[in-house]
This record gives sequence, structure tokens and C-alpha cells, in this order.
Amino acid sequence: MQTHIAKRVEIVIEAPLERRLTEALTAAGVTGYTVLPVLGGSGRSGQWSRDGQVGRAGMVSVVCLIKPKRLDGLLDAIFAVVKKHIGVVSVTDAHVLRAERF
Amino acid sequence: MQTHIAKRVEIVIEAPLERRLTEALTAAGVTGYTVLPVLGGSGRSGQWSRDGQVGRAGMVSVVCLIKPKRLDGLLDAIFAVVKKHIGVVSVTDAHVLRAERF
Amino acid sequence: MQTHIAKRVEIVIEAPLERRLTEALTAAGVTGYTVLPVLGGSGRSGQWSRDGQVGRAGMVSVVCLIKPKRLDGLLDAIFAVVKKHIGVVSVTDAHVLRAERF
Amino acid sequence: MIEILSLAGANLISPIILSFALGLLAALARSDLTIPEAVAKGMSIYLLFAIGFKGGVAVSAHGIDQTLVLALLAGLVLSFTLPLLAFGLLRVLTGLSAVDAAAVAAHYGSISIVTFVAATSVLQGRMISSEGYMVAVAAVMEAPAILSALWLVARSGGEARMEPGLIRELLLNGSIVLLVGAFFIGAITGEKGFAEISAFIEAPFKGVLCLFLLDMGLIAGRGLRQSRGVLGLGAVGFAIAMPLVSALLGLGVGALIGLSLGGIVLMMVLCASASYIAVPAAMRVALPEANPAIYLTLSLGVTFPFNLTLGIPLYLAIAQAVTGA
Amino acid sequence: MIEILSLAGANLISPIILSFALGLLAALARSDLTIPEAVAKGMSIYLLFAIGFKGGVAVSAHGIDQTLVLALLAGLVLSFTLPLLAFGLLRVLTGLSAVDAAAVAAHYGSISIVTFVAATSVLQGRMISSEGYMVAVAAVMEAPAILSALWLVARSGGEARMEPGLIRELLLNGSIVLLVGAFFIGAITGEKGFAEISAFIEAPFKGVLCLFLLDMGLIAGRGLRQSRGVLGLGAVGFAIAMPLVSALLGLGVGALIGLSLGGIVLMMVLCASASYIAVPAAMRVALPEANPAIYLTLSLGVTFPFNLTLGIPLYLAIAQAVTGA
Amino acid sequence: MIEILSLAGANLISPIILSFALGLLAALARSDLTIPEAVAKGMSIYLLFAIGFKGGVAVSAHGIDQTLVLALLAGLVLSFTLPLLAFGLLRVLTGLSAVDAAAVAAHYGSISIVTFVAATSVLQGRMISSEGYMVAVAAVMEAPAILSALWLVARSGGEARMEPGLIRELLLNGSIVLLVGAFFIGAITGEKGFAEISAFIEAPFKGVLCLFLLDMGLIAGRGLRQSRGVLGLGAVGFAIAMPLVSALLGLGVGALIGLSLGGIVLMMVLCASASYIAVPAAMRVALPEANPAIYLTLSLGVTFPFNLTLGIPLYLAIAQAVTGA
Ligand SMILES: Nc1ncnc2c1ncn2[C@@H]1O[C@H](COP(=O)(O)O)[C@@H](O)[C@H]1O
Ligand SMILES: Nc1ncnc2c1ncn2[C@@H]1O[C@H](COP(=O)(O)O)[C@@H](O)[C@H]1O
Ligand SMILES: Nc1ncnc2c1ncn2[C@@H]1O[C@H](COP(=O)(O)O)[C@@H](O)[C@H]1O
Ligand code: NA
Ligand code: NA
Ligand code: NA
Repeated sequence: MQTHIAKRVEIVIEAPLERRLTEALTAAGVTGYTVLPVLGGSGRSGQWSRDGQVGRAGMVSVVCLIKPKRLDGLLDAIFAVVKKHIGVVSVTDAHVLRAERF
Repeated sequence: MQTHIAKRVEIVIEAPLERRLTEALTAAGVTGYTVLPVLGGSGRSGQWSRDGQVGRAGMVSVVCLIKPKRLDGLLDAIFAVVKKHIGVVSVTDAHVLRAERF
Repeated sequence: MQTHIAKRVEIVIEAPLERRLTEALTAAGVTGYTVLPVLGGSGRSGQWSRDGQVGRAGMVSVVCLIKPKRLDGLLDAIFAVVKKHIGVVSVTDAHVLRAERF
Repeated sequence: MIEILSLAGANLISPIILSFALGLLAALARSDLTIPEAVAKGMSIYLLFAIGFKGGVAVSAHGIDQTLVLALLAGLVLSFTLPLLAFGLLRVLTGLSAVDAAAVAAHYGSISIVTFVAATSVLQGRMISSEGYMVAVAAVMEAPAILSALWLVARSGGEARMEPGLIRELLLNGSIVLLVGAFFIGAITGEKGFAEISAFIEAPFKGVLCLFLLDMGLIAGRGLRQSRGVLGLGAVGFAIAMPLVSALLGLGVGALIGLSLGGIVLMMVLCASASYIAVPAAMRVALPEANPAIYLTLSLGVTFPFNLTLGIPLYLAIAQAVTGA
Repeated sequence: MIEILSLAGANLISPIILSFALGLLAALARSDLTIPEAVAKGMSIYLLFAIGFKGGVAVSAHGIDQTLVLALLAGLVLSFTLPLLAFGLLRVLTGLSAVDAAAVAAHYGSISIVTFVAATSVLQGRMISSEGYMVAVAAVMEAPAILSALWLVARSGGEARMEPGLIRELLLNGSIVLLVGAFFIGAITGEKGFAEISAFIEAPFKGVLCLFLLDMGLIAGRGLRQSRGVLGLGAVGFAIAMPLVSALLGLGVGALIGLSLGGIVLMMVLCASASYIAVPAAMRVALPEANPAIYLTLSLGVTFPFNLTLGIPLYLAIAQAVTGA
Repeated sequence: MIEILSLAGANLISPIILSFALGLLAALARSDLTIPEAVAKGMSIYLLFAIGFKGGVAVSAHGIDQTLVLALLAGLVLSFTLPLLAFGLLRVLTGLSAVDAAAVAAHYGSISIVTFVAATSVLQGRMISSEGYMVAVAAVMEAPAILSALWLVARSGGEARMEPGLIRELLLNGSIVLLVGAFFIGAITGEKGFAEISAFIEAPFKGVLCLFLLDMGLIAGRGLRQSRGVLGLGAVGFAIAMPLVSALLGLGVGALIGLSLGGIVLMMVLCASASYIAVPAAMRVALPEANPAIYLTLSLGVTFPFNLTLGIPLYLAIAQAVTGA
């Protein structure tokens, strides 16, 4: 099966910022992303959990597969949103099927 | 700690196709997989969200750790299901504990 | 954008063990982790699904980004918890923004 | 005509319709109001269980009259044939491809249980009784239209994936199983069973329906916002003409087999309503090339609100005029 | 005998049992009907809160009679000792390893609160009153059996992880805290508190129980389907013999300490029922080598339906015969 | 004074307060009791819909009296100005940075709808009627305080992100839209609409409130446990002094514009209560540098329980003394 080199960018960010992040991704030319729920976690700002929360509490995980050459522009766009906020960004090398989609 | 080379395959696929995908994975000799929920996303077919949905709407993410030599057969099996459908497939190099499980 | 080498460790473990795992991670000096929900899956101990479950059934996925030099100690700590239990551990090479956080 | 309008007017200012409108407006205004998926599913489980159970209790009370078998049969035949009519109309009114037209046709041959529930609650408000087994007719009409649509595609030279698992999936679909199961529980336990759980089944029903329609409004509004420009005028015309034509067919069939006024109205509503839960999922499996934005927008964004607001009182008025009740 | 059967017959056609049967059948037929996890948890929170609160209100109304302490003590002792009995029976009837047998034994020493709730609703239907503090007895019986099981494993030379955190986890287990907490709220606020929230606590109770049992049926059915072949005849025999023997023990103890007819039946049901929520989670922590398919299938797939359908009316009939009520 | 205490005492042993206490204790004792997120959200949607709807029905019954506009205006002005007062107090009582103080101030200028709901249920228990449009005043008071807080930060030389999307987000916030929407549905459908869904809106209301407050207790307890040591005595003093001062302001304004006794109490409660849902999310967007542990602990961990237990009966007693009712 023919696969193509890609980058998998994963951003764990506060839920109230989700819309701003996905708008920034779209503005940076990303063709797609997937939002995953997060149950809880721990970091420098302490431990938290989604249990019983009513508001837009907690974090979400946004995963984005992109062509490698787009990575730098994308990271700049992400950083502009994440900079002042709680959140973690990681990048992994990946291969994808159907390169024409990215 | 002794780790072993493996491949991590991640398939974001429409929820109504989930059973067909996991059956194809099992038929392709996969020893295990994990299904993660997806809250929403965006792609060529537009933006969507799981909020308030009643039916089998939306997508799920299926993650599968396998021995590298199995990758090609697996991707063929996956592609047979995903081909005509909305969905994204990515592969990452990984290491696993307890190789005898894969 | 400046990125830094890191390891992404992903542990799929039984939900009743979650607290013990995250305590072990913290004891091993991890600065943060993220817990993701899991809908279902399949492995040597059969197929399962979270649907309709009332108790602490099923599994969760714990993701942990760390400095590479910490990996060995961390895997030992994880293995001490996972050893006798149902669960899968995988490690991927990654890059992160804001290295001072890890 | 004036009567119909005043009937429609009274219907329009019920909490149920206004809740739907609230959801629609909130979504169009891009409010972040949402109902969690689990809560929406919980409400739909409640509604299906309650409506099925009440239907069963009614059957146990009034006995099975001879039209039961006729009604089930009529439902089956209508669900098989309405897609052919829809397909023809679509080919005339719109430029949709055969696959897209067939997928839309499947939705209009099947039914919307929420529209059915809303209609029963309008009937109840007007003290018009109906045959309890109409929920069984609803269950029977869910799946057949899908097979007709696949046949339409195959006939047009398209590829429809009719794999072995699909039929079982359609018949054992969660909402059918729950509706039919609750119907049998109601039929078996009868008035005694009803007395035991009526405080759960009956009292909060309309309130839950309000919140559920709020959610439907939110989803419909989101869909409309995202699919702006997908649909031409022909398609929108179809989404209003088709329920009217189908309702008349339902009227004829219902009168023919001797249903009561309430039963006729419910038959009209089943014919006129379009699925947006079971059929879309089946289409993703069997006709993945069909564009979901088209069939979802038509059934949930146009036909559903039309039936809810104008359709139901209109069908009731027509049925009253025709049956002379 | 005929009386028992007719009692069982009447019990079998209640909406509650039929809802369970519907879930079981749907799962065995591989329908995709499911209840969302959050909804199932929400219903169990509701049921625990309601049953605990009502027990507390009953205690506040009738005062604490002198048997309260005795009943709590009896529950404690029974929960500690029933696992030993179960372990012995299992070693005779089955070829299970010591670890698997101990894990199963822990489940049968503990209790199933849903079986308890179903029994209270059967008693209520027959106008038989019972001691309100039986819910406190239920709470007391949840955890001790786990310690007995760990002791059995240690005695058999096995490794049981009795870490410091475990006891606290068992005692502060969510369902125990909720049940006991609601009991105290009911006892403190009494009839006045009950009047305030009875429309929530009382009226929809049976209906929610139906949907909850539908879910239990779905889970039990899924479990049975997946564990086909795991269990021998001996194990299945145990899962029916053990509740009968335990119920008789409960009968003796209940009569001895002077419980009312209703109280005796509930004590029998507590003894006869097996845990499938708190204990399985504890076993995964403390006895990970034990096979979950075995203990879940026995407790949820065999003993739970047995108690729900035949067990409860049987225990009631026996208690009536013995107490002469 | 004795009257106030006995009033407070009676309030303290209601199921509602005790449910909150149960949650608090369970969380502090590190029980694993939790309410699923979807269930908590479902309950809050129910409560908002019910309280809004009932307010609207009350307005439709009694008509719009001339104080409606005054009350809305007063709410607006209070929500804009209370943060200035809070900011001043915080700078005197605590060593918080300008950004942290402004963030806290935003919470105290806004309102807690659950405290409002609890107060209406206390009033109802004492047969004290109130203006139905007070829920509209509550809606009006949610957002303005945020703008004042951002202005405070900007004035202190800090950076507050006042991006275009924020205002729309605040005004179309889900809970505001639901509350106001349900209010209009109630006002339009009136007594007739209320009759249709009162079994859902009214009967189970207090019971749902109990479970919701159980959840609030769990969250508050978790927060308190995790933020031990974050807050000094000055901050805690603020969290009790501020509601008292605000309540007096509300009393004055309410009396001035001619609200009824019930209306005055609700105005006091709106002023005294602090947001912990809408404002925290807005702060994460607009003032990310502010520490959430501070504002959440103060509003949810200190002020919310204070108002719920002592505050509401105190405000009621004061209002009764002042108005001579
Ligand atoms: N090293 C890490 N690995 C994985 N997730 C992390 C890590 N650090 C932080 N997180 C996630 O990001 C959230 C916020 O982190 P922080 O800003 O450090 O408080 C945490 O609650 C975790 O969900
Ligand atoms: N580049 C991408 N990165 C991550 N997820 C994607 C990407 N493209 C598509 N997806 C996911 O796959 C779904 C369907 O994609 P599509 O077929 O392009 O509409 C989207 O809704 C996303 O959840
Ligand atoms: N190869 C695999 N890839 C991904 N997830 C797996 C794999 N094997 C097991 N799992 C997950 O781990 C759980 C327990 O696995 P097991 O211990 O093999 O039964 C499964 O239910 C899956 O959720
Ligand atoms: Na139809
Ligand atoms: Na037992
Ligand atoms: Na305030």
C-alpha cells in the first residue's frame, strides 16, 4: 500500500479556546483536524477532571495530520493561540494513506 | 526496560462503519485494537460535531498496535473498508512493551 | 518554531487502575499527563465496550510526554503497575514546543 | 381554510414547537448552546420506550381489531413504494444524481418517530383517540424504504453495497427493537403495568419532548448553517411537496383499511415524515457516495420543521374534512 | 408450591422483568441497542439516592428499633462468612483455581443493590412493609466479602495485593457513600423532606428501574454471548445453588434477630444476590489474575436474572410460609 | 437574631443543603463518587429551562408591571459596577495582583443561577411570591461584569484580550440563551403551556436540584482539596464580606425600584452570588494570566456554600425586617 510522509500534530488545549484554535488551524491552511475528548490530566497548573463539570471546563485534544512542509507555518499559528494558555503541543512523524487529502 | 519495534495505526472512520472495520482488522490477523471517541472535526466533507446527536453520527478513532511485518496486509484490509468512505489513516513508528502480545 | 525532542508514552490500562498508574507516574517524576476516554476494544482478554456500563468498567488511555532521558525510569514505573494487568504500553518519538515544561 | 390556519396557529404556540424554534434560532445565531450526546440519546430512549409502551397498553385495552394486519401490511407496502415516488419527483424537480436521489428517496419512504410522537401529542391535546398499534406500523415502516433505494441505484447502474450484515442491522436497529419491545411489554402488562409506571411514562412525556425538540432544533440549525448553498429551489420544493403527496396517499390507504380519524392522521404523518436517524447511518454503509449534506438538510432541515409546524395540523384538518369527523 | 409459582408468574410479567428480558434478548440477537454510559450511571445514581433516602425517611418515621444494631452486625458477619461458604461450594462443584474461586466468592458475599431495589418494589406491590434501615444493612454488606476473599487467596498460598489504599477505596466507594449519605439525609429531613422531593424520588422510580434493567439485560446478554464456553455446568449450578443456600441463611438470621416479614425477605435477597459493580473493580486491583469473564458471567449472567425472576418471589413465599404471615 | 438563626437552621436541614454537604464531604474524604459530565450538564439544562419557563409563565399571568424595565436596568448597572467594588475590596483585603483581582471581581459582578434557583425554592417553601421577570434580570446580569473586569485590567496597564468574538460569545452563551428562550416560551404559552408540561417542569424540580447540588458539592470539595494553601485569610474574608455588602446594595436598589419582598430577596441573591460557569470560561479566553484556582475556589468553594446555607435565610430575614413584611 502506498503511504506518504506526514506530520501528526497533537494539541491539548483548554476547552474555551477550542474554537479559536480550530479557526487558526483553518486560517493556516490545514485541510482537516479531529477533536478528541479528554477526561482529565495533570500539569504545572495542577490536576483536573471532567467529572461532573457543567461549563466549558477542562481540555480537549486536537489532532491534525499535515504535509511536512506545512509544519512550520502551522506551529506558528498554533503557538499564537496557545502561547498564553495552558496546553501542550507535540509533533510526530507519520505516514498517511491518500496523500491527496492533506 | 526491553521494548520492541511496532507500528501504531490510527484510523478515523465514520461510526456506522466501526463494526465493519474492526471485523476487517480481526480478519487481517490483528491481535487487538482500541476504539476512542471523537468529539468532532473538519475535513473535505465539512465540519461536524457529536453534540446532541442521537443516531450513529460522527466518527470514531481506532488505534491498532502491530508488528511491523504485518503493516502491509493490514493497510490493505483497512483500505478495503475505508476506500469509499470518509476517513483518515495514519501510521507511526512506535515501541511496545511485552512484544508477545502483538 | 523551535521544537525539542521528547517521547510520547501511551498506556491503555484498566480504569480501576488509573489512580495507581498516575500516582506511579507522578512518583517517577513526570511533570504532566493526559487521560483520554476509551469506548471499547479487543485483545487477548476478549472484546469489551463501555456502553451502558455503570461501574469502573473498561479502560482509559493515559498519554505522557517526557524528556527522552526519563524514558527508562518511567517505563519501569509503568511496568510495575501494568505487569499483572490488562493493558498496552507504546512509545513514540515526538517533538514538543516549550521544552521547559517537560 | 381559516379553521386550518387557526388550528396551525394554536399548534405553533405550543411549548413543543417553540422549543424547536428556540434550538433552531440558537444554532443559526451560533450560540454555543448544546445538549450532550448522552442526554439526547437518553431522551430518545425514553421517548421510544414511552410511546411503544403506551401503544401496547392501548392495544391490550381495546383488543386487536381486524385492521391491525391490514395496517401493518399497508405500512410495509407504503414504505417500499414511497421511495419510487420520491425518486421520480426528485428526477423531475432537481438535478440530483441517481445515487443522491435514491438516498433522499430512502429517507422519505422511512419515517420520523419524533414527528409521529409530536402528532400523537397533538391528537391527545384535541382528545382524538387513535389505534395503539400505529407504533407497530411505525416500526414496520422504518427499514423497507432502504431496500427500495438500493434497488433504484442498482437499476440505474450504480453500485449499492447490499452486504449480508446490512439487513440484520436494519431489522435489529436499536430504535426498532426498543419501540417494538416496549410495545410488547405494554401489550403484555396492560393497564396494570401502565398503572405501575405511568408516573414515569406519561407525566413528564411532553416536557421531555420539549427538550428533545430543542436539541433537534439545534441540530437542524447547525445543519442548515453548514449546508447553505448545497440545495437548489427544486430540492427544497421537493421537501415540502413530497410530504403533502405522501400524506394524501396515507389518507387514502388509512381510510381504505378503515382506520379511525386519529389512526388516519398518524398514517398520514408516517407517510409524510422522513427519517434522519436510522436511514442516514444505513446510507453511509450502503451508499457512501451519496452526499449526507443533501439528505440530512432536506429531511431534518426542511421536512421535519414543515411537518412539525404546518404539516400536522394540516393533515388533521384534511382528515377531519374527508372523514367528516 | 402452586402459590409460589403463581406468585412467580405474576412477578414475571411485570414491566420491570420484561424490560430486563428485552435487553437480554436484544443483546443476544446482536441488536445495536445501547444505553449511553452516562445515562446508565445517571440512573444508578438516581436509584441509589432514592432508595437510600426512602430508607432514611422510614427510619425517621418509625424510629430506630432495637434490632437495627443487630441487623447491621448480622449483615457484617454474613458478608464476611458467605465467601467462605461460596469458596467451599465452588471447590466442590467446579474445577476453578483458588484465585478464581476466591474472586467469585467475593461477589457472592457482597450484594447487588439492583436486586435489592427490585425486591423492595415487589414488596411494595404486595403492601408488605419492611425496616427502612435495610438499606444501611445493604451498604454494610458491600465490602467485607472482599477482605474474606483476599484472605482465602493468601491462605491458599496465592498473592493478593492488599495495599493500603484499597480499604479506603472500598469504604468510600461512590455507591456506598451515596446510599449511606442519602439514608442520612432522609433520616434527618424525615417526612418533611420527603414531601418536598417525593415527586422526584417516588413517582418515576419504577419507570427508571425499567430502563435501568433494560440496560442490565443488555450488559448481561453481551456478557453471556462473549463468554460462551467459559463456564461449565458445575459453575452454573453454583450460581443457582449459592443464592438459595444464602437466602436460607439470611432467613434464619433475619428471623433470629426479629426482623419483620419484609425485612426478612430483604435480608434473604441481600444474602442471595451477588455484586457486579463494586466487587469486580476491586478484584481487578487486588486479584488481577482472576478471570473477569468467570465472575461477571456468574453474577450478572446467571445469578442476577435468577434472583430477579424466580428468586425474589421464591424467597418471599418461603419467608411467608416460615413466619406464618 | 434568634429568628434569623432558626430560619437558617430550618434551611440547613433541607434535602437540598444536605445534598450539597454530602457532595462536599464525599469529595473532601476522597470518595470516588462522581456524577458524569453529561448528566450534570443535562440537569443544568433542565434547571435553566424550568426556571426560565416558570418565570415567563408568571409574567404572562401577572402582566408586565412598570418595574420590569427598572429591574432590568438596575441589574445591568449593578453587574457593571459591582466588580469595581469587589476590585477595591480585594486590593484592600488581599495581596492579589491586579489581574487576579480583576478576574475575581468579574465573578462577583456576575451571578450564580443555582444560588438563584435555591433562593426561589426557599421563597416558595415560605409561600413568598416574587416577580417572574427576575429570571430575565438574572440573564441580564451574567455578562456585563466581564467587561468591567477587562476595563479594570486595561486601566491597571495589563493586557486584556478583548477580541471581537468575545462579546458575541458572552451574549449568546448557552445558559443565557436557554434561560431567556425558556422565559419567552413560558411568557408566550402562559398558563396553558404550563398545564401541558408542569408535571415535568414543576414536580421533579426540587429533587433534580438535590442531585445537582450533590454534584456542585463534589466539585467544590475537589476544588478546595486541590487549592489548599492558595488562599490567604484576606481572600476568604472577601468571599464572605463581598456577598454581604452586595446583598445590601441589592436590597437598596430593589426597595428603591419597588420590587415585592420576594423580588427584593432575589435581587439581593443575584448581587451576592458569584458566577462559576460562564465567567471562568470567559476569563480563560480574555485573562489567561489570572489564576483559575483563586477565582474558582473563592466563588465555588467559599461564597457559593455561604450563600446557600447562611446567606439566603439571612437576606430573607433582613429584607423582611426592612420591608416590614
Ligand atoms: N507532560 C505532559 N504529557 C501529557 N500531557 C500533559 C503534560 N503536561 C501537561 N499535560 C496536559 O496539559 C494540561 C495542562 O498542563 P499545564 O499547563 O502544565 O498545567 C494538563 O492538565 C494535561 O492534561
Ligand atoms: N488532516 C486531517 N487531520 C486530522 N483529522 C482529519 C484530517 N482530515 C480529516 N480528518 C478527520 O476525518 C474526518 C473526515 O474527513 P473528510 O473525509 O476529509 O471530510 C474529519 O471530520 C476529521 O475528523
Ligand atoms: N494490539 C493492540 N493495539 C491497540 N490496542 C490494544 C492492542 N491489544 C490490546 N489493546 C487494548 O488493550 C485492551 C486489553 O488488551 P488485552 O490485555 O490483550 O486483552 C484491549 O481491550 C484493547 O483496548
Ligand atoms: Na415517510
Ligand atoms: Na450476597
Ligand atoms: Na453577583
